[in-house]
Amino acid sequence: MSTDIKLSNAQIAWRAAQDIQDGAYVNLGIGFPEMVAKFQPEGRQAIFHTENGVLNFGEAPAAGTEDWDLINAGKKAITLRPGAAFFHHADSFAMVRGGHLDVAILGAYQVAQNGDLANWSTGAGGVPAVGGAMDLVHGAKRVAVITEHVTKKGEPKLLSACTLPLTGVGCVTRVYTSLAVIDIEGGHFVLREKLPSITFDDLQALTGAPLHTDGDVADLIVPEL
Amino acid sequence: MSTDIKLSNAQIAWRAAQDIQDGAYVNLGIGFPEMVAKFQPEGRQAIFHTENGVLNFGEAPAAGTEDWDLINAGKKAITLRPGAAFFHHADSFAMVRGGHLDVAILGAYQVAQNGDLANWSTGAGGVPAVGGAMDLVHGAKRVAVITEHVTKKGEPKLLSACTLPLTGVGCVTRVYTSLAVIDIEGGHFVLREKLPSITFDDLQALTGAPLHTDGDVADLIVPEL
Amino acid sequence: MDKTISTPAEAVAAIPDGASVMIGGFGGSGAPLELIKALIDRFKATGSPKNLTVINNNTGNGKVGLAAMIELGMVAKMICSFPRSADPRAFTEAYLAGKIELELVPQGTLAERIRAGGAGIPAFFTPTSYGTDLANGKPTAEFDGRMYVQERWLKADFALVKAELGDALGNLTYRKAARNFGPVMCTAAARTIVQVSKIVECGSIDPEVVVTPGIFVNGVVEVANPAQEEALNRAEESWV
Amino acid sequence: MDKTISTPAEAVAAIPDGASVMIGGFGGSGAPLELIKALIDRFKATGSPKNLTVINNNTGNGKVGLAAMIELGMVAKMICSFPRSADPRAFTEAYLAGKIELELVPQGTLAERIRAGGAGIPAFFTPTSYGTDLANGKPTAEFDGRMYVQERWLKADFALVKAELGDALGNLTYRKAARNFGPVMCTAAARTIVQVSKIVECGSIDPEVVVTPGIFVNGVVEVANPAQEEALNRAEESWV
Repeated sequence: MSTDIKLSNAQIAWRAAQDIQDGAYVNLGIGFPEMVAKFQPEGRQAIFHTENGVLNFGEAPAAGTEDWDLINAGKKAITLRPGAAFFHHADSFAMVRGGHLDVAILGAYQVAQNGDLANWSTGAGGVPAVGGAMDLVHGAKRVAVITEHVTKKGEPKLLSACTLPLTGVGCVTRVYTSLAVIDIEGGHFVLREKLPSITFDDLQALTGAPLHTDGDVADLIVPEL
Repeated sequence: MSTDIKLSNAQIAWRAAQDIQDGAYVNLGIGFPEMVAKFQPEGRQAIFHTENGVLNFGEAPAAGTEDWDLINAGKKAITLRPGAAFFHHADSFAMVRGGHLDVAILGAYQVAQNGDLANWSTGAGGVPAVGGAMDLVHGAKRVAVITEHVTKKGEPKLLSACTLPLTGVGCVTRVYTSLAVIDIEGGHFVLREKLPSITFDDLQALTGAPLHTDGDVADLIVPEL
Repeated sequence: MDKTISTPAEAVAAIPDGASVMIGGFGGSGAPLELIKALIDRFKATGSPKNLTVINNNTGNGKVGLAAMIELGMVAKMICSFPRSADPRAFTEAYLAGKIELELVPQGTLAERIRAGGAGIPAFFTPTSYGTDLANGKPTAEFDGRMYVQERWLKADFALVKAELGDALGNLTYRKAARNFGPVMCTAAARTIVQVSKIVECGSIDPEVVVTPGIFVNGVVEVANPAQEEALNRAEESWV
Repeated sequence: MDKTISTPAEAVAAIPDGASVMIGGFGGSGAPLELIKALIDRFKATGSPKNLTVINNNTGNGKVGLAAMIELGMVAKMICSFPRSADPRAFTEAYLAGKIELELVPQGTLAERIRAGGAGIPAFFTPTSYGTDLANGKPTAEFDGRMYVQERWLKADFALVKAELGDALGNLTYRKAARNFGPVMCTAAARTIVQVSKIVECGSIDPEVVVTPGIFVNGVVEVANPAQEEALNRAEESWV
């Protein structure tokens, strides 16, 4: 059993980006998920939403040209694309909670086979912080997670039940990991794609709940990035 | 007992207008209450709100110059004053329900001594219509009524309890009638002003619940209009 | 992505019998008359759509717009606050004849229910209508010593809205008090169709002045110089 | 009526010990730094205001703005969604030392609770936080087969907000994403004080582009060229 060969964060983000349709309204969680925006397939243009009241923002400005009134939820400077709009925070979360976003892509500490997500608290004391994650998981039409398949200690992040405090119940429908693409259907993990270099059994051993299949499991093929 | 001498609608509206402070945010019900706007005392400028999304509107435009996208809740053409604002209907009623209006002045079929108001339905079949009245009575800091003291048939409109369907419970605090100015306090009608030409006893006879006094009853003096 | 649609007829083609339809406007101000006209023309030609549930503050005026839809028998139910107008005959006659159902909702509650529908709030509490006949059968609760009525969100299959400028992404501005129910209705329908006086290039509406961001809009059709209900009624026009 | 105030010091002079204060901004974007600075100067000179409950999305960054208020011990309780930042030491240390109370609220729920406070909605239902620790002790209800959490409105004694243009009636526009919590906070406080980059004549803000109508604003003070928290932190400024 080996996890020597696995996708980089950029490659996981690339794979997640392939499932975003042209014209989709998308919210990317702060940190790692923001990377998904870089890998939109040619000919497709998603419209990105940020919790703090901007639709249709673009890339980061050049260093030194930042306008600190124009930031994203991660407090990073952004730019606008043509057809952008500003709105206040209650309207922004009306978009989120009201089901107007097509996709939200979030990071995870743990994902359970019933779609439960834990991504806001390690339960270990310190200062708790939740931000917009609990809203996003109950708002977007499709809630996907991108994550390493296992923790830094090698423990499964995909589990039969989360042990950490939940962000949302039964909300995740697809997980893009460093080893596989897994759907959550009917309370099960359904394996859709895996790295050709890992066997089903090895992948199962790294996963904390049974992996089901439903037809062929495709090879997870991503470019060098 | 005589109601031969009584205030005209314009005079009732004039009296109500004297209690509106400079800078007050005011909603005037459609129809008769709209007349209050004409009688703002010299040196005072109220800011008028209309349910359909305008703050700080002014008088009607000259006939033939109407813009039918610029109307009030009564669907009459209006003009704007400097410092006006447009907003959508939910924001407009956030102003109403959220307690941001200083005064709402409404018409009435009946007012009860506990402040109950009936002004939306005669209960007689036909097509019921409520509009914004039920929102206004629970939103404005002060809800006042302007009305004839009695119905066209001579029956009291100020009652111990309303017999018509209610618009709101315990919401009215002052009633300006064609004969008197009456506060509602502690579940009672408290007479503040009456026409000098009518005696207390005659006024009581035209009123469907006891009139209380709390100190002097002033003369209700209004100009010819 | 381009949300523009060529004609009002095309814009309303997918509305089926039995649909719930939010129609913007407060009286004639903001009424999307050309979209309504296209719906009426379709009904006259095909018999559909009918049995509609229409959400609008009013019930039309005269013989054009929503009043014409009602007089033609396209509307099974109205959800509104004020079914009266200068010439309310279409609704009054249908209602008194038992041909149309009425759900009467206080105006602020109507606006807030629609806003809640768009914002993912299934229910909320309001002081409005407490203790009145319009609260009959609704849950009530006390907060901080005051009584409130629980109201449910309101959503629709379609929204037909009139705006002023629109771009291909569906970003909108409105004109004066014609804004009224438009912005909230755009948020609360499964499919929102907007007629605008002018379609402009993406980026030409300042992001600061967008009133309805395009995320709430599915289709935009240009209707230059839209008709005003008040003017049509003064000219005694009839679409019936 | 003229709502203009001459100086930030005068604008915040009436905020007493123990007040609840909504402070606009998302991180530094929209933070009313000059109003906060005036509050801090007053506290340093007089020892007041203290024991404040502050409502803000975050808890400050570095040693300026809200972080400085916390480090100086002016804040007894924070209601926020995300008490982290690039340099969160002020809050982290106070929190871990038990010197400050924290009410953690999901960001969308925070915005909606404030909006509800301003809109006269004492409680509403949201799917957010259902089944999580943050819903502990809150009523839940099922609507249309889905579970929701009941949340209460949030109001404050004061709101301190940063906007872009303002007039004497309190009409406001904002600048870019600095809008964030400003418009809803303006509606939810008993007294709303706004610093604007420029006070303009009544009538010079187009009624179509007013974001916050003046009915929600009590005082407007001009602060030309307002500071940016990010710039102050990069310059390692300290207000402590």
